[in-house]
Amino acid sequence: MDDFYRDYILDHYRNPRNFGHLEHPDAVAEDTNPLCGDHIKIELRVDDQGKIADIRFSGKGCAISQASTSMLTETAKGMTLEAAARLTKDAVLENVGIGISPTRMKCAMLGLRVLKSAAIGTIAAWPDEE
Amino acid sequence: MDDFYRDYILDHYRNPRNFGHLEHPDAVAEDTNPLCGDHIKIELRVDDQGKIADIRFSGKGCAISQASTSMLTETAKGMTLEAAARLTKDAVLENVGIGISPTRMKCAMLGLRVLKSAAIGTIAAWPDEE
Amino acid sequence: MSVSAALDASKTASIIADFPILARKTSRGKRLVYLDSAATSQKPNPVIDTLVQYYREYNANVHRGVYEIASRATDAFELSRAKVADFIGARSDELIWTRNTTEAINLVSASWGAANIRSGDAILLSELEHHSNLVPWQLLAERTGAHLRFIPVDERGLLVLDDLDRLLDGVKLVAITHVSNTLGTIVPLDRIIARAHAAGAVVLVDGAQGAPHLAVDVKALDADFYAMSGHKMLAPTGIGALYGKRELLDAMPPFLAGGDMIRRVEYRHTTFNDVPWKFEAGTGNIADAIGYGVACDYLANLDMTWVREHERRLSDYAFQRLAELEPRGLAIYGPRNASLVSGAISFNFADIHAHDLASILDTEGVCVRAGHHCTMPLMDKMGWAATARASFYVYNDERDVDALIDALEKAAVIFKL
Amino acid sequence: MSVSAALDASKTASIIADFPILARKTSRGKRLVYLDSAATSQKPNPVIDTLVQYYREYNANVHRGVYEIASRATDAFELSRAKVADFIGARSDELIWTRNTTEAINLVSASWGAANIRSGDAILLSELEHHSNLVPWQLLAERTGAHLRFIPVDERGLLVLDDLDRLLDGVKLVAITHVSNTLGTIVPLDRIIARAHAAGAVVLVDGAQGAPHLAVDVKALDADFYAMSGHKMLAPTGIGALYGKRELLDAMPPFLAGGDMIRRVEYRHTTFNDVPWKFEAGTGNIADAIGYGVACDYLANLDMTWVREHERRLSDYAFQRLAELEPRGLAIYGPRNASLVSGAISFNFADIHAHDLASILDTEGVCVRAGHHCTMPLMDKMGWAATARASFYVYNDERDVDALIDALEKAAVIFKL
Ligand SMILES: Cc1ncc(COP(=O)(O)O)c(C=O)c1O
Ligand SMILES: Cc1ncc(COP(=O)(O)O)c(C=O)c1O
Repeated sequence: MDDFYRDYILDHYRNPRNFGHLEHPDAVAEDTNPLCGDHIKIELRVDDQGKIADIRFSGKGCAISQASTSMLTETAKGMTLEAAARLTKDAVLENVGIGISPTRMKCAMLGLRVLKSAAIGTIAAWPDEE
Repeated sequence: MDDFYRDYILDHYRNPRNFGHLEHPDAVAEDTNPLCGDHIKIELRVDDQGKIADIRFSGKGCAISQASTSMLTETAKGMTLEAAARLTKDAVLENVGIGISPTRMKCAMLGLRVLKSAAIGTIAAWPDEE
Repeated sequence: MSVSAALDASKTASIIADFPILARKTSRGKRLVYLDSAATSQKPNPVIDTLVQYYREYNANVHRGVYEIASRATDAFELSRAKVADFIGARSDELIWTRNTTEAINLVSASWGAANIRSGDAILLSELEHHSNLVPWQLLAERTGAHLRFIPVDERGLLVLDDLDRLLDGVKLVAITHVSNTLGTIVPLDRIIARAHAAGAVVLVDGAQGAPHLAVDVKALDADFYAMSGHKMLAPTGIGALYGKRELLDAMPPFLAGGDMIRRVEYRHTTFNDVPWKFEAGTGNIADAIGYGVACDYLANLDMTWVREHERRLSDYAFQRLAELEPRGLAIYGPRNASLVSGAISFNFADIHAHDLASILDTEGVCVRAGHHCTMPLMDKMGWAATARASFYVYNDERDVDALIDALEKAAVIFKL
Repeated sequence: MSVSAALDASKTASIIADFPILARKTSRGKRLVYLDSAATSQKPNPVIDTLVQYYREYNANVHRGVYEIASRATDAFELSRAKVADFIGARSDELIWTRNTTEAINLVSASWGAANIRSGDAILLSELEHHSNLVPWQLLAERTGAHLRFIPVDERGLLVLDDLDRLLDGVKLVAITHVSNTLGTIVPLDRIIARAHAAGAVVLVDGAQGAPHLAVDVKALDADFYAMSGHKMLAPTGIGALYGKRELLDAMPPFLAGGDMIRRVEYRHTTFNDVPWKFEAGTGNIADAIGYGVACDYLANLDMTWVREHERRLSDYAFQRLAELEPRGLAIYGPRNASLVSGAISFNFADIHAHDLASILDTEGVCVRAGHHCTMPLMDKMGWAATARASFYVYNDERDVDALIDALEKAAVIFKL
């Protein structure tokens, strides 16, 4: 895990992209990681073609959950809701680019779970348990 | 324990003394051994001097509880209630005349507990735990 | 001796070698003849070793630790849940750790019962039930104003199902044992569950004596709840499990409250965790839960069809040998047919009280249970003050039955029968 | 080095030798530096050996067996109850086996609470409470219409008792921790219990972090209930205990129902057993209960005054060493005074999230907990998203504190602080 904290991860942690809120979001979801209490909220603006036109996230959490969510918002922008709903664990793992220990997997997947919940309009399963 | 089942024990078991009921008893008590479900009831007739003029016991149980209660009724007859209430574990152990294993101690003490309860008019402690 | 019997003897011998306690002698120098597995089973080396390994190598609290041994403990704890669930054909998200069968039944009566049972509702039990599957329902009935009904038992110890549909009328819950711990009677669950569901009732099965001895598939049975105790099926003491259909569990309020079963807590309000953790408050019995999975592995490896057949054969032999003593006053209770019973036989011997009998057998190293077997109402109904019970498991063999008979002969001498 | 410190080092070394897990290396070849005893403690050889001996020599169900191993198991089980009771100054007929602290508290809330708490009554807790001593009371309050009040905590993590008498007005029950698991704060129970009793309230103490670390005498404290977990005090997982004053226990309705807690059962009516068995339904956690007694022997032999002093000294050293990192952003929470805390220290390091910190420490073999420590409301009130917590026990020494500091230095490098 100590190799996990690379420069770009720390950068996303300390300077999260798309952090904050949208004025009138079309879709919102939030969730807490029951294991640590980390909380993430994601707000989406969806355009006429069903694409994610804008995205913001907020909440507190560890470098893993914050950086992976920050990167995920960049991945998601421009995607259709359907495509976002189909995102898997791998999308996050590719983003972070380095192994995550099983104990921290939920941290990495929290943002994705919230994004998918926002996309489908109900609570999504944990991406690492699908 | 196999030496326990001597002739006189088996005789008291199969031919219990003072077994049955009294017409208008002056004192009655009964109890169940929670460990095995054995149940014993004792009825007393008390004379003017506070002595146990007559005694009967009833119930079902193992050779140990039946024989020790049967012998105890013989011991108790003629005693004052105060004396009966003061009877200890040793009175029973002397009667049966042979070691009782700890697991069966409650069987041996059930009759005494009931007698003491009848004598004091409320539930007595287990004689082996006093 | 046929080849298959010989093969079987070698299989049994290798099983016996796995149970260190069976190699011990009593204080009188007798071989330990353990015939009380219905009370609790003995434990094989792999289960004992699992506990030692856990405490020596990776003892840590589960679910919230990020360090290595906490992660290993969490994985083993949850993997074990999956193993125990799989052993009865369930998914791991439908399996709740409890202390034992009793707590599992209390969980359902406190949670499902409080949410679903109303004044005037009926709860159907059988007359065979263990106190643990009776008293919780008495208390629930008292609290809610519901009433209890009982499927009657006949003098052979078999349930009388002729009136089942009438008994089921207006019933919200059927709580019934899989196997009678006193008489060994195997209950025809298929039929009862089908009729109960047709009548709109939910069915809880007390599997304390089912899971250890019979191949159980909760989905095929279509049981709504299935309760069991690890300690009766080679696992350590202190761990049991409740299976419940996911949709029922999801809808149920929590049972005990505290750490682990929560999602978010504020001073004045709490939201709860997902099933199964919603029902597991506080630090679980981690080591023993892990041991339970190993016990299920051990049984699955023996094959539950073999276990059942082994016990059927042993019961058959026991019925035969006990019958030899009938002329001298031995009375055998229950169905007396090895196909209808699962490895527990109740009996009495002439006028020897069951406790005296058990004490005498003990002097020969033979361990049997004597008393009411936590089924006082059944005993009262049958008119028995107490019975002696011999129960068998995977590590018993014909020698044990022979030892029982020899010890009974000795009791006959002592009591001058 | 003074003579007494040298003596102490040799005592600690001999303690460490009793804990086999502490001789292990992590997968990265690091020494295991276990600083998470507030979550669960490690187990010494005598406790592990007790389990093995039980399963290899005398495993049997207790209370009803007349044969030799059942008698040995029953004696050991009840002797252990006496030992655990004695460890906290109680009598054995006032000590109920539970799974853990959480179940002990739930027992009181379900039994005493249901019988005594009415709509409009107040229950007084503190803002320090663990979820296990909060959520059960929330649910009881919801069910009964009672309301909760809280003794406030100040920014140092100390309880503010100025308003205690006003807070106690109309209070039926005070449920309060002995020691905060998050901040280590030792609660001034003497004063609170005296005032609570003067106000007519019954007092339950959550002793999960008290019994392992402080000499406890429930009679001197005059606590009405005291709840504790074996696994936090060298005993196996899955066993805990509730002490209750005998007259309170006698008057309380049963908790879980089933075998063992009954006296006489009929199909439609049951009378219950004496205390403590009235509250113990079903087969208990026999092996682990016996192990709990051995754990108490071990601690009593070390002497709880020594344990407290050892931890005080270690905390003192830890506060000193942690302070060295303050200039680089380390924040220490809680009273920061070894006389006021019992072996648990919460902290954060600059902008490193506690989970990341724990992960990095783990790579150095240092085990600390990160998160809300099952005290979410306290965290919210203090404004901390999460903290890292190092907690000490009898087998820790200065080397462990040094290892913690070295690992924190490494985290500073990784996070470029
Ligand atoms: C103060 C306090 N109370 C209660 C508990 C709950 O203990 P357990 O999980 O053993 O029931 C804990 C342990 O986490 C604790 O620290
Ligand atoms: C049929 C049956 N139900 C329930 C129980 C209770 O099991 P436990 O004591 O493990 O909770 C038993 C065991 O004694 C049993 O045989």
